[in-house]
Amino acid sequence: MAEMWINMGPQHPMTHGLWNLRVKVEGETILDAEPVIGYLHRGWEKLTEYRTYPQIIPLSDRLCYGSSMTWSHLYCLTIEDLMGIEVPERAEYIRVVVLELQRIASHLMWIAAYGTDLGLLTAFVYCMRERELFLDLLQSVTGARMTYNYPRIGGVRNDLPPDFERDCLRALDYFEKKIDEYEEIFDGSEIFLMRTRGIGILKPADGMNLGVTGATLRGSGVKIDLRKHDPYSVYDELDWEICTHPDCDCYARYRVRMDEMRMSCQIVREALKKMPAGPIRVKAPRNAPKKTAYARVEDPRGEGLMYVIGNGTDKPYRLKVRSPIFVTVSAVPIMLRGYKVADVPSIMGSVDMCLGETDR
Amino acid sequence: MDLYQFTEGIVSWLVGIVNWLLNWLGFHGLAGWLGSPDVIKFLTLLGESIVLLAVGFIVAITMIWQERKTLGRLMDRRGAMVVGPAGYFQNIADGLKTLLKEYIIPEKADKTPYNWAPVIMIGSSILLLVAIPLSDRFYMTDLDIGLLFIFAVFSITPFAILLGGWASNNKYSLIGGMRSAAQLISYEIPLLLSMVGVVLLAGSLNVGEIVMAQENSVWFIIPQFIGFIVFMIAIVAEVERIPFDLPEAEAELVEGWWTEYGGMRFGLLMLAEYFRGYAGAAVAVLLFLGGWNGPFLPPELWFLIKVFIVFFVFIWLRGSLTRVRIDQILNIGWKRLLPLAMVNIVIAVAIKTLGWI
Amino acid sequence: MTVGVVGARRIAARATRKAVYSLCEHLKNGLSFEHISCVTGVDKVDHLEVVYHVSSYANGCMIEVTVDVPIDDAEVDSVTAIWEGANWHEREAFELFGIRFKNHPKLERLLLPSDLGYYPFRKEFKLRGR
Amino acid sequence: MAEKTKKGKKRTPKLSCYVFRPMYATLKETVRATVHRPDTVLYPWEKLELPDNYRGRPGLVIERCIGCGICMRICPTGCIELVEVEDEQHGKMRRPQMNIGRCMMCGYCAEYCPKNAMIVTPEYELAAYTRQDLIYDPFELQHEYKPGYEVSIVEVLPSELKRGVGEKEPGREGKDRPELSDAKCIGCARCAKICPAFAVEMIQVGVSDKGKPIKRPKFDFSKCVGCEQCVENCPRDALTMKEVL
Repeated sequence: MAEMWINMGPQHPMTHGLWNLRVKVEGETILDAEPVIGYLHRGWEKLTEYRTYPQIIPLSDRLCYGSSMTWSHLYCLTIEDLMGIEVPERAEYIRVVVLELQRIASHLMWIAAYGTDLGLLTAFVYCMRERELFLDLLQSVTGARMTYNYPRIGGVRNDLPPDFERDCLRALDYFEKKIDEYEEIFDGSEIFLMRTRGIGILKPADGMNLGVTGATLRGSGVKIDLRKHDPYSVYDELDWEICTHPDCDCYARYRVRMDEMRMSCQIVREALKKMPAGPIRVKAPRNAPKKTAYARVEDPRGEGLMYVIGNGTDKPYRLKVRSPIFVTVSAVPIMLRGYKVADVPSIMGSVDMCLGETDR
Repeated sequence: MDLYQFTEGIVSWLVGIVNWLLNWLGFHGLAGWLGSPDVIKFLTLLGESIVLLAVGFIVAITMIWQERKTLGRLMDRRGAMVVGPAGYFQNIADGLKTLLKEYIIPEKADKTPYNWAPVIMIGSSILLLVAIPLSDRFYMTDLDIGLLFIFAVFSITPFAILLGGWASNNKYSLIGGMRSAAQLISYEIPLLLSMVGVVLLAGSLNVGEIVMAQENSVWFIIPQFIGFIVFMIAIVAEVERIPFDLPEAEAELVEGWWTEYGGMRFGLLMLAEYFRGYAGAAVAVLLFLGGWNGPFLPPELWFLIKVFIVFFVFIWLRGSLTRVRIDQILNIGWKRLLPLAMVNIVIAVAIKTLGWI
Repeated sequence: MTVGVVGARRIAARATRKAVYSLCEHLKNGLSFEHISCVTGVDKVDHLEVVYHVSSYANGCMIEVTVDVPIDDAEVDSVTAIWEGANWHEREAFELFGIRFKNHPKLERLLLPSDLGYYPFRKEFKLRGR
Repeated sequence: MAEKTKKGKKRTPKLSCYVFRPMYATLKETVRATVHRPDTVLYPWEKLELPDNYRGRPGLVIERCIGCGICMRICPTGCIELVEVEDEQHGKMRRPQMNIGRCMMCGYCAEYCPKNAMIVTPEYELAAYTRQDLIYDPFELQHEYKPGYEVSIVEVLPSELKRGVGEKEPGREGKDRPELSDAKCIGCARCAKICPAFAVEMIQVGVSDKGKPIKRPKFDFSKCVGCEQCVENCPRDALTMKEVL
């Protein structure tokens, strides 16, 4: 067959959102690829320039529906840096708990979508079922299922509900058994291994040069996790490890996310145990000083960074979001070249696309 | 009394009534023509095929329903449950919906092959039903080369798929069609070879005689276990179900070669898919699982029960496995299944030579 | 060029337009800041700014390099040759602020339609409704 | 298990038992789902149990509302508007009207409401036939109150945190307050008229040259809710908000 360009997207089952992957194929082999994004561009950064600081928190939830907590937390972290607010310790611990629950939920959604990409709808339903556990937990804390609007500049919205610790531990115990079941379905299946092993190789040097972060980079064997390397919140007081895998392929990324879910369970347990009493929220000033600030966190998808310029009013002068997937998706041509068209879902699925944060 | 005699009885009775009417009205010539053995035979065959089509249709509908419900339970959900008892009529509702859909032909499609591909597809699938007996009395034809006929008809499908994929003028369809051709052709061979063992043991290509041979000895799944495994894998690939549903791999090729088909054409293709699923499961039952043999229940029922059990295995596979890539599928076909099928033939020859069966 | 430490693992620097490429080269090769996090365009009404956030994997430090760019000659050297990851960030800054990056491999609009005639994130472009 | 397989090697498909492990796992689940009931929540007939603090559409307890407009100011989407309404009990009053079609259920109105008049309700089925139906006037917006529906800000001041104060009851002692710059004030009493909480009182502080009384507003901070309406309506910008930190 001659060379041809195939448009995979903007409406395509592989895309998980609205974007377009132009793939140049010869027969079934991919020669080149070119991601086209921007279908979901809302001008988020411009919108924030017209809103007061607290009003932006629910907006930043909408950056990514899969892990909205991390984004609103990142925003609050940035503004706290800008305003010089010290957050009470209990609030930090509560944040760690909800962030890790959110990370589990986000990874579960990723595995669910990955299963569908590879044609296994059962895994989708199983993972979504267990995600419901964590959504229920987060709902009992925050009052919403997806866009939580929970972190506040200077703390969190409300305290944990009375039975939260018991429910949370119970859910974690149940969930850890379920992870074994997923491993049975995925790792136990020779066909899954065939589809993911040796596919979508991203060499560590390439990954670092391209600015790829998060589980995709850790799947290349690079031991980078901002929770350890640039600790925010109370992550440096907790005992946990960075999960990496040396294989550089889709399977390694899958493995890293699986291990990260286990690690998140461990972090939540420890944070619940160590949680101190005390206030949960500090009053934030209305106006920000004239300076710049930024903060970065380890989003489930990679490194999230927000850069804010305050100008003395109650609205930010400029707020910039560094979205992890925005950079990762610019690196996919390297991962795709030389593989088959059928590998596109398994490679693109393994980087965990989220278009809300990519296009902003 | 077999199906032919049964239908003939009904047809003669109906013709008798009509003839009486015609005679009474004075059309004696027409009545005589209607009463002639050739016309009666033609009408009987027509009636027989309607019965078979109805059976096939009901089985296919039930299979869709079974798939919905079983897949639902596999996924810890409920499946269709609103329309009709346990959602049985959901398929009918879906069929009606597809009938009411707009009839779109893509502007740049090659119209004639685009229109004919579903016809060939559904036609060949229905043709499959002709050669599949439900029991020794419920059959349409008793071909001496029944098995060969079934697989010959099975292999019409890649042609239809390739035609449809090409005519849709869509890159996904084209790739889907190409994949389908490669896959089906490479799976035809292990499929036929795995069948050879059974044919050797039974000493016939006649489906009825193969079942008879199993009734007299053991079900061929026992001496031909390797053959059975090869056959099951190959037949799953042949009827294009997950893990081998590459021609319509939905994650990468949207719907593969069906992408441009909508409305009732899509419905017909879907139905053809299940007709083929039925045929595949039926052949597995006939060759390896003793056909319609079984105690107590009538043989037709036994046959259908076995078919549904085999189809459950298909659904189960679909619910627990991911899709295989095209080069891997060819690898499995040529490098694994083909040698295994050869080994199976050797076993069959050995068993036959030693006279164990 | 000024450099200052602003906090734990936080460095801020201000560079001129001409020096930024060699500075970035030194950051990557000399000081092993191998990860570019972000390239931000800022509209300060009378001039534009480009802000680079570069971090080091070895020690978790992050340096913020600010470069002033005049608004009528908005051009700055591209750092894509140093860090491949800056590619899309620079394209984004180009399309939203009109900052041209010299020697960029493919300086085209990324998020918005390619025939858009203005730079929407500049302050002169006001949102309706608010 | 999987870790033991050699990496980097091109995998050839195995016809080993490897496909049977996921099949066994799903079969277990099937049996479980068939014996017990499946996990589905049959939505129109069954509904999820929602916690009390679930953020559905905002509701209004109209007796508590004082019409201060804080909800209007904090709303990120600008879907709240103060409108004049009338009823027999209270006469004319200004109360929030809400465009539910625009609401994003962030719960800010309930959180920032100083009187807990705005509450979050577990009502989430809000479909309507026209957009006009989605605009809820204050009476439509009313919702039955249940403890747990209200959200309040539980915060400490940064100065208190430094001193080491423990948890604080929900309350608004740390709220921002208006401050008067005496020189600009002309004593027009507009702030006293507009104040929804009746926290401003005009007090005579002296007599002018022409013998007229000079009046200045006096704020009762126990009543003040910090709604800024006096600041906004001051004709001479004599009032500013002072942040309490």
